[in-house]
Parts: sequence; C-alpha cells; structure tokens
Amino acid sequence: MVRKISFVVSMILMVCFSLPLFAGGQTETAAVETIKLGFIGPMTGDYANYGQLISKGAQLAIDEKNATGGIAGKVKIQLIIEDSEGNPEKGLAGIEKLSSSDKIVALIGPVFTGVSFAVGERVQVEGILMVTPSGTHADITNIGDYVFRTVPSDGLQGEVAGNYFYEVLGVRNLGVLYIKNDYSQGLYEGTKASFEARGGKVTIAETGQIGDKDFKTQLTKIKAAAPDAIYIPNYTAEMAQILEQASQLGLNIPFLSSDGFSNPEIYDLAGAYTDGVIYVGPTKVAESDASKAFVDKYTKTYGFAPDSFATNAYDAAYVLFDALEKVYKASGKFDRKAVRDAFAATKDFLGVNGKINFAENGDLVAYQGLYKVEGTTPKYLGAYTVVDGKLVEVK
Amino acid sequence: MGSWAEFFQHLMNGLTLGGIYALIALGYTMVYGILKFINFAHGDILMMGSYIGLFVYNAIRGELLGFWTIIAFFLSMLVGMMFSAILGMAIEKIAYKPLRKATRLAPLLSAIGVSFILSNLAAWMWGTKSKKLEYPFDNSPIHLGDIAVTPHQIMILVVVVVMMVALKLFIDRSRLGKAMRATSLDQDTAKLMGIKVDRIIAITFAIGSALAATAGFLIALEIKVYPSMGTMTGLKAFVAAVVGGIGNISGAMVGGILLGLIETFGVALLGIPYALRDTIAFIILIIILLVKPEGLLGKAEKEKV
Amino acid sequence: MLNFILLIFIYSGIYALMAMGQNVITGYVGLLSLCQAGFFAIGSYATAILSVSYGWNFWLTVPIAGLLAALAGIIIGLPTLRLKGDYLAIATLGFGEIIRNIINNWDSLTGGPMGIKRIPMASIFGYTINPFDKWAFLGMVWIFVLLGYLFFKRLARSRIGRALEAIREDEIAASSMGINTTKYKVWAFALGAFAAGVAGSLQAVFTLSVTPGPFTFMVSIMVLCMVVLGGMGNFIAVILGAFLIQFISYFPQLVGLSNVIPPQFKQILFGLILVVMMIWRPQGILGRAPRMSISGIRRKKRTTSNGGESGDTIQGGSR
Amino acid sequence: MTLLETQKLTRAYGGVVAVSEVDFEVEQGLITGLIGPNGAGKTTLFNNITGLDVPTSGTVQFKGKNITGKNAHTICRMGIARTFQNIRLFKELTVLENVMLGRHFKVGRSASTGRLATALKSFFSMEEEESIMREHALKWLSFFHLEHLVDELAKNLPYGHQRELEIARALATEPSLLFLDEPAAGMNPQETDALMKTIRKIRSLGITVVLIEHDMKLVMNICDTITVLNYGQNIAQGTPSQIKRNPLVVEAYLGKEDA
Repeated sequence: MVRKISFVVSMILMVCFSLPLFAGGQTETAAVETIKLGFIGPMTGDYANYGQLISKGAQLAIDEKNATGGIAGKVKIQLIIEDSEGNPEKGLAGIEKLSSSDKIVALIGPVFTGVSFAVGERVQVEGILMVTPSGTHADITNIGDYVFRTVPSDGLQGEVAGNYFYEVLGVRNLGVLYIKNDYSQGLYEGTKASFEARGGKVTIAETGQIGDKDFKTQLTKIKAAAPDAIYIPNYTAEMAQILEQASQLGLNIPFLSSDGFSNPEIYDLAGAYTDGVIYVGPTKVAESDASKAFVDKYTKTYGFAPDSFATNAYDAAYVLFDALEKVYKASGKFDRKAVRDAFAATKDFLGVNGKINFAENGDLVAYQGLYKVEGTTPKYLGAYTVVDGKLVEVK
Repeated sequence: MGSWAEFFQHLMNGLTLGGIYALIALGYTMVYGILKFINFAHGDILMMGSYIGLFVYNAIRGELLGFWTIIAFFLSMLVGMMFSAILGMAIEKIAYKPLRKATRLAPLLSAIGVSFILSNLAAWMWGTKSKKLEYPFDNSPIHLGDIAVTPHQIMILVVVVVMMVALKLFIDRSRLGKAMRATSLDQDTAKLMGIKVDRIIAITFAIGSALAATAGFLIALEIKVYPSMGTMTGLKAFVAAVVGGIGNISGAMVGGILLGLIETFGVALLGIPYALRDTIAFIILIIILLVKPEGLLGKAEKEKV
Repeated sequence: MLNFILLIFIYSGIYALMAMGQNVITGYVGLLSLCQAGFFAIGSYATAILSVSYGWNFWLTVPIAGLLAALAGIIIGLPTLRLKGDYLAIATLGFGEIIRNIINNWDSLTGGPMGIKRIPMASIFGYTINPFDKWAFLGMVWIFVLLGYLFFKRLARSRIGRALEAIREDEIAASSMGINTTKYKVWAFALGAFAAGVAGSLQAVFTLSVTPGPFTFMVSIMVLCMVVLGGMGNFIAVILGAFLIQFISYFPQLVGLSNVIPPQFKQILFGLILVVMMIWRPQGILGRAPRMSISGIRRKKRTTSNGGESGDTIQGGSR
Repeated sequence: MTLLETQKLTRAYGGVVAVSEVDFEVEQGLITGLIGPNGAGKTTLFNNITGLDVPTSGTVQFKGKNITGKNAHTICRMGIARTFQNIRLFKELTVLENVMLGRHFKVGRSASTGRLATALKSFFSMEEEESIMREHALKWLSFFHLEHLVDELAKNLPYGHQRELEIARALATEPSLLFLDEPAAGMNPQETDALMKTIRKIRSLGITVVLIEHDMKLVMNICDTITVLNYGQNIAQGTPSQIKRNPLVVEAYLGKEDA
C-alpha cells in the first residue's frame, strides 16, 4: 500500500518537475525572434462559441502581421490560446501557465466578465498588460492600471440605450427579457437606470436561465403586459430563440437589443424574424475600407462573419502591435511595463471600429452606434454618446 | 394570469415541452429498468442523432417547401434515429457491458466519460456554432382566438403521441417487449427462460437512443443543433423519469408531461421568477420523492428482511 | 512553469478537501450524493459575503463557511436520506442546482450573476497569504488538507467510522445492533458538507472573486470521480484521486500542448480515462483501505482479484 | 414472569394480513419456539417486535414498557437483539469488527456529561474506548471458539461460522432477550447439535431466547414452550409434548402437505 502510493506520487512528481526542463527552456533563448501573446476564453463548454469566434479575431490580426514580417518587420508573434471554460478557476490556471511557462508579453481576453475579474487581479500583480475585447462589466478596468478593454463598458452602452429608447424612439413603457448572466443583467441594469432617470418605466422585466431555449412563457406574459417595446440584451443564440418564438406567439411589439446582436450569426439563426430590430452596437465613426476588408478577410478565412467582439479582439491586437513596435524600436526588447505604458499612450489609433483612445482607467473612449435591421441587413443610424445625462449624436 | 386565452396558451406550451421531456425520459427509463443505472450519455446520443439528421436533411431537402420536404424531414429523422440506435448499442457494448457485474458506480462514471467524449467530439468535428434546422413547412402560427399554435407544436404532439403509443404497444404486446419486461424484472431468471439477455439489452439501448434522436430532431427545429443541446434537456428528462417512477414506461410519459406543465404553470400562475424555473422542477422532484420515493407510477420495492 | 505546477497543487488541495468529504458520504456510508458543488458554493459565498460586506477576517469566515455548508447538508440530509441509490443521487443533484439557482437569483445578497469581487486576501500575523505567492498559499491549503486528513482518518478508525461502514454494508442489521442510522447518515452529510464548505472558503480567497457560474453539478461529478478513481473508503487514495484528476485536466497545458491540439481533446482524454479506468480497475487505483487487524498491524492486502465486486457497495434500491 | 408480550398485534400490507391479532408471550428464562408453515407470519412478527416494521395495530410490551413502533436501534438498546433468516453480516468488515459493532452503543454514552462532550471524549480517547470494546468482542468470539478468525473478513467465513458470528454479534449488545430467526437453516446435523448446546449455554447466561425454526428435532429438543402460527394467527401454545398432540397443529402441517 505505502509502496504503491509512494510509487505513484513519486512518478507524478518526477514528471511534473522534469517538465520545465524541456517545456519552459526554449522560451528564454527564442525570446528575440518571437514574442508570445496570450488569449484566454471559453474554448470548450456551453459558451465555447464565443471563445472560438473572438480568438479568431486576434489570430487573424497576428497572421496578417506575421505575413508582413512581424513586429518591426522581424519579430514574429505567436498567440497562445488557453481554455477558460468560462470558469475563473480555469482562467486563473490559464494565466498562470501563460505567465510562467510561456512568458507572454500581453494578454488579449479574457472573454467573460467573471473570468476577467479573477485574471485581472492576477495580471495586475504580475505586471502583464491585459486587454479584454468583450468583458463589459463597468468595474473591470478599476482593478488596476494594467487592465484595458476595447469594448465599451456596460455603463456607456446602458446609458446610450436608455436615453435613445426614451428620447429618439419615444418609448415610455419598456418590457425586458434578459438572461441571468453577467452580460445581460449588466446591460439591463444600466439601461433601466438611465431609462427610468429620464422618466420612462420598465413595466415588465422577465428573466431566463443560462442555457434556456424556451422563452414562450415569458413572452406570453410580456405580451399580456403590452409594453411599447421589448429590450433583449442577450447573446445571439438566446435572441434568435426569443425573436422566433415571439413571432410564433403573434407578438407585435418592436424589439430593441444590444451589441450581442452585432454577431451576423443572428441572421442565420433567426432569419426574417430580425426585421425591424433596433440595436446598440459598435460605432462606425470612420466608415473605412479597413472595416470592410476585415469583415471580408475574416469571413473568407473562417467561413463565417465576425461579431463585434471578434472585431474588438482584432483591434486590440493591432493597438498592441503598435505599442510593441514603439517599445521594440526604442529599446530592442519587450519590457512588460514599457509595453503597458506605450499601450496606454495610444492616441487616435485607427482601428476597424474607428478611432481608438483609452481613458485614464483603461476604458475605451467610445461612442455607441445604433442600427436598425431592415430585412436581414443592419442599417447604420448614427453614433451617440451621453454627456452629463444628455444624449448627444456624434457626427 | 390574465385570461383563458393566456391559460390555454400556457397549456399548449407546457404540453409540447412536456411531450419532449417524456420522449427523452423514455430512453432513460428503459435503460434504467433493465440495467439499473443512469445513462448519463443519453443527452449526447440525442445530440449526435440530431447532427446526423441535420446533415442528411440539408443534403436531400429541396428548395421549395412542400410535400417532398416533409418526407425528406422524416427520412432524415429516421436516419438520425438509426444512427443513434447503432451508437447507443456500440456504447453499451464498449463502455457498459464489461461493467455489468461491477458496482453501481462504475457504469455511472463510465457513462459520464462517454458523455464527455461525445459532446467534445461533436464540438471538435462540427464546431461550436449552433446549426439551424430549417422547418419543412411554413411555421407561421395558427391563431385560434387569442391562442397561437404553431404547426411545429402540433407536429411535436402528434409525433410524441404516436411514438409513445407505439412503444407502449410494443412493450406490452410483442414477444420482444415481453422479453424486455422479463429481463428488467430478473435477468438471471430471464436467462434461464431462454431469453438472450445481451441481445435484449442491446435492443433496449437501440430503442431508447432512437427515441432520444427523435426528440432531439424535433426540438432542433426550434432550439437549433449544437454540441451541448442534450445536456440540460437530458437532465430535466431524467428528472421526469424519476418523478414518474423510473423503470416504468407509462411513468416516464406522465412524469414528462407533468414536468413540462409544472415548469410552465409554476412560472405563469404562481408568478415565480422565470429564472427559478429549474428550481421549481427540482423542488417538485424532491417533494415527490419524499412523498412517494418510488415515483408516481413506480412500484415500491420492499427489502426483504 | 513552477508557478503553474504549484497552482495545480493548490487546486488539488482544495478539491482533495471536497473529495474527503465526499468519501465520508459515499465511500463510508455508501450514499451516492451529488451535492458537493452546492456546499462548495455555500462555503465560497459565505467567505465572500462575510469578508466583503461585513468586513470579517478570513479566519473567522472559515468555520462559518463550514458550518453553513454543514447546516445545508443537514437540511438536505434529513428529508432525502430516506431515498436510496440513484434516487438520492438525483435528489441531491437537484439540491445542488437549487443552491446555485438561488445564488444566481438572490441579487441583494450574492450579487446575482455579477458575483462578488475584491475579496480581501487571507492573512496571518500580519503576513498576507497572497494567492499570487504560490508557496504560502500552497502551504495554507495543504495544512487544511492535512488537518482534514488527520481528522477523517481518526474518525474512520474510531467506532463512529465503523458504524458508518456498518450502515453501508447493511443498514437494517446496523439499526438492529443499536446504531441510530439516521443520525449517523445526517452527521456524515454534515461532515462531508463541512469539508466542502471549507474548500469553498479557500477557493474564494484564491480566486478573489466569486460568480455562480462555476458551481455546476459537473463539480460534484468531478469530486465523485476523484473518490472513485482514487479508491472509495480510503482517504489517502481520495487525495491522490483529486490530484490525478487535476493533473489530467491540466496535462495538455503542462506539456505545452494546449495551444497545439484542439481544446476539446483535453476533455475527450478525460472521458477516455474515465471509461478505461472503470473497465480496467473499477475499485480505483488504490482501492479500499486495508482493514486494521487486532494488533493494529496492517493486515495482508485484501484479495482484490475481481476487484469490482469487492464490496464498493452503494445502497441500491433494487438488487 | 412475562418478559415480552404482544397484544392483538396485527400487520397488514394493503389487503394482505400477515399477522392477525396475535397474542404472544415470552417468559423470562425460557427458550420459546415459534413455528408454523412457510408464510405463517413468523418473521413478520419478529420484525414488528424488533422495530424493523411497524404494526398496523396492537401493542408490544417489553419488561412492562410499551415499545410498539419504536425504532429498531432503540429497541436494541433496551435489550432485545436478533439475528436474521438470511444472514446479515457486515461482509466487508472483519469478524472482530462485526462483533465490536454490537458493542457500539455501549460506549460513548455517559449520564454525567453532555452529548458534545461525550463525542469529543470518544474522539480523543479513542484507543481506550477501542480496547474496551475489543476485549468484550473477543470474549464473545471465544464463546463461539472463533478467536482464530478475528481478522478474517466476515464474507470469507464458512456458512456455519457466519451463523455463529451473527449470534455473537447479537450477544455483544448484552440483550436480555435474543431472537434467532432460523439459526439452524442450512446446517448439517453436527453443526445443529453444536448449535443446540450453544443455545442452552446462552440461556444459562440468563438470556431469554426466542427462535423460529423448521428443524422440529431442534425445536422439540430445546424449547421449553412453543407457539404455533398459521395464516398469521396464533393457533396453539404450550410445551413441546402438548404441541405434538394438538390437532390444529397437526392439521396446519398436514394440510399444507396436501396442498
């Protein structure tokens, strides 16, 4: 018994401690020719789709950059993707591995808010730049000065949404159907606050459970409550279900949505049911060729179109390249602190989503775009932001 | 709860949901009846069958909606069912059969292992994006007063009823069905009576898996096809099977329908927040188990002292 | 690299605590419970809420976390212990999901899906046990594991442990021997839950934020796998099982393959290991602990040639 | 003196009445036999007395106290022990542990200290407690000459020894009344003879014995008094010689053979 245990344990220990010899060794010597960037997101499990989609945005940027020779034309970039399964426990393991065995220079991700908080604390201590393309919770960037994002926070989106619904669309009684996850609930709370501050009223707020596919019960109740419009700030799959089932129930109330709607997958899944939906999404301040080129290239490479989060990841990668190049040109190496400083100093970087600037706390200085779906094509309505509680259209 | 119309709307929604649960629960209950273990991979067999059905349907379906499309739909469903049946039998042979004499936990964990393998294999081979299964007919709702009923709901109810009646007749009347019941009562005695127990078990798995594929294909029209589609639905269906009395075919049907209705009306009537729907299901489960531990239609098994 | 290995050891320790609790319930009393995730969640949230909202010291929250989980264990145990085998499994699984559901929906207390952030780190005598300082944290976790091990080991060797095993072997005979089976089953549940609650507490000060998402029934199943894989009724084996499962799940990352192979392969590998293991060695790697002989000297190893049948009985409704 | 007595004890399962208004008495110090054809309700009567089953109606009095419907473990603690028709040993535990379990409730209970204190004490002074239990258990094992098998797993014992072990385990609870459910079932004549001696020895310890048995030679040989059940009813009671001559009993047994 004792022999058996000690045999098993010693075998495991041997394997463990011999691993660094061949796995970790190469990074030290190869550091100059390639640098590593990390990515953390759910690659398996219920939300794997988001991890897959968003990581491809970052991967595409890196492939493009490497095709031109890499950073400053000579340092190749490698993206190391770690699976978080949407679980902070696994996310922490991911950052630990990226930080200690891959020695990454910066991290793109994590995808979800919950994991972002756990990982954010970690990168702050380690001094690794983290840019989340999709962690929308208002507090994420407050973790520290190493945490940034290329997605507008819930706060801004909620403010624009609430004000726009009230002021421009003239909605007074709002119905809401949101899922009890951090993304949906964050947007619901933000929107509700600004909408009710203007004098509107959320007359009915129904919830759903993560993984639910059947929303007929809630929709039946909402139908009975007859609000002016229904706000559905959810992920693509759920929204597709909601729209389809609403039409089955003969619900004739306009739908309003969030940046989750910017995923073109919605048109595959919900088809004609998307007609008439108005949603808050990324801006197109500088409607550029870059934007169109990106969408085309992404679609061509992976067989499906990018969503706004993948776009944010793509932008994050390019802003990062810019910072890396500056640091490399100045010092010939990639100091993590210097990379962070260069990244924070980004000014008017022209990305696919338009001009990118970061606020003091690491938030994206952003506006929100508004779209209305006609048939199955989103039509751009303009960009908005909120200044001192007032909705302002950005020209 | 507003009006009668709303009531009937909920009733319709609850019945279709319950019908699906019942169909999946049948597979659980059949396997449990014979082997006394929870086939955790049942939900994943459902998912695999739905994928296969989807591929076949997309390949043979014409452009226009019409009679051929509906035939194609059912043909694809049949292929999916057959695939699932074979998959179910294969899994039984590889992962469960060697464990027949082992402890009760061994096949349970083996089933969990199979579930991991199947769902991740699907994600790897076919991607994590949801795949849409096009309706073979125009699914605009039919309005009966204020109640909206979709052709899809009607189809679910019809298919579910047909499947259940067929299964019930098969189990009660046919020779094979009788052999199944004998096997579930006492394997050793069944063997002595000349029943090929291994074959019966394989057939049970085949039928259960085929029913799962049917349920999967039917709901896929609405919920789409994706790697984890079977997980939660499967779990709920299992709850339904237990509520009805696991191992009991009629129990699975009753349990499934009941669970669907309770979930729908619990939210609608009692004003319980929808997000607590699963909680209602599980609380009902626990209450039923406490009042009648063998399930609604199950037989109490008294341990002989 | 070293840090990553230490992290695996930390997780192993946290899960080992939970697995030891599960071992009391499943390995000793033979009850198939699938609720460790729920108790784990209660422990995590107890520490998170008490330290964030009420400013408690971590060390004070640990026993409370354990006790609250134990209380939940008793609440769950009392009504459901009449159930047997798979019925108990599904009822406890249901309870685990209920706990998660409540946490996800009780926004005012738990923050709902947003969870609770910024949990203060544990500290002792003014020294902060920073989760980023792996050695210190590892030490803390494994001291808990050691304490748990010593406690449970002693419990198992005492008349109480023997009574628990008697209940597993034959509940009717046990009660006819004057053993209050209900009381012992509830206590076993409470102890198992206590261990999971403490594990949750440690998890909270490691991740420094809690959200309801991770506490799914998959956690309970993982913990059960640890117990079965190591060897039911054997606390050392269970700790080994916890470590092995963590090791397997991080193996691709350890050898630097996680970026090369598709991410699903890790899970497929895990599934394969479960199936193969159950076919090849259903009694677990080490099997049940050998019985003490009268002189206290370890007796010759038990015959485990046809392993599976050797008594890892779970109370079954119908056999 | 009457040690145990049932009054109009009835146990019905749905429509089936297994035991019907049975008055059954056990005199202290005697060996009482309980016989009857298969399905007569003997084991059901045992179960209802020992708390494994709850009577539909009627009462059970033990030492003048009403014990109807009490838990099995409570009844055991009051001094009634039993064995089972189909041996119920703790198969994966050793012989010694099986017997020690019979002593389980004897230790760790203290009138002077509270429950928590007792629990803590038994946790920390385990060795002392264990050695006391072990000594007692060994005493009972040597009673059956099983000392050489202490470390064997119960399941590995030959059948006859398993029966003996089960009785030893019951005796370890120090009962004043011992119920034996078909103790000689499956034994060869030599083993049955040994069993008879053992039962007499048990009585000589001052323990009252009640046994269900089909082996008439054994019953007639050692029982002081016999009760006969048929179709759940008490049809006769008396000394072995009285029972042998009782026409109802003869009919019950012969009638069964006719059928």
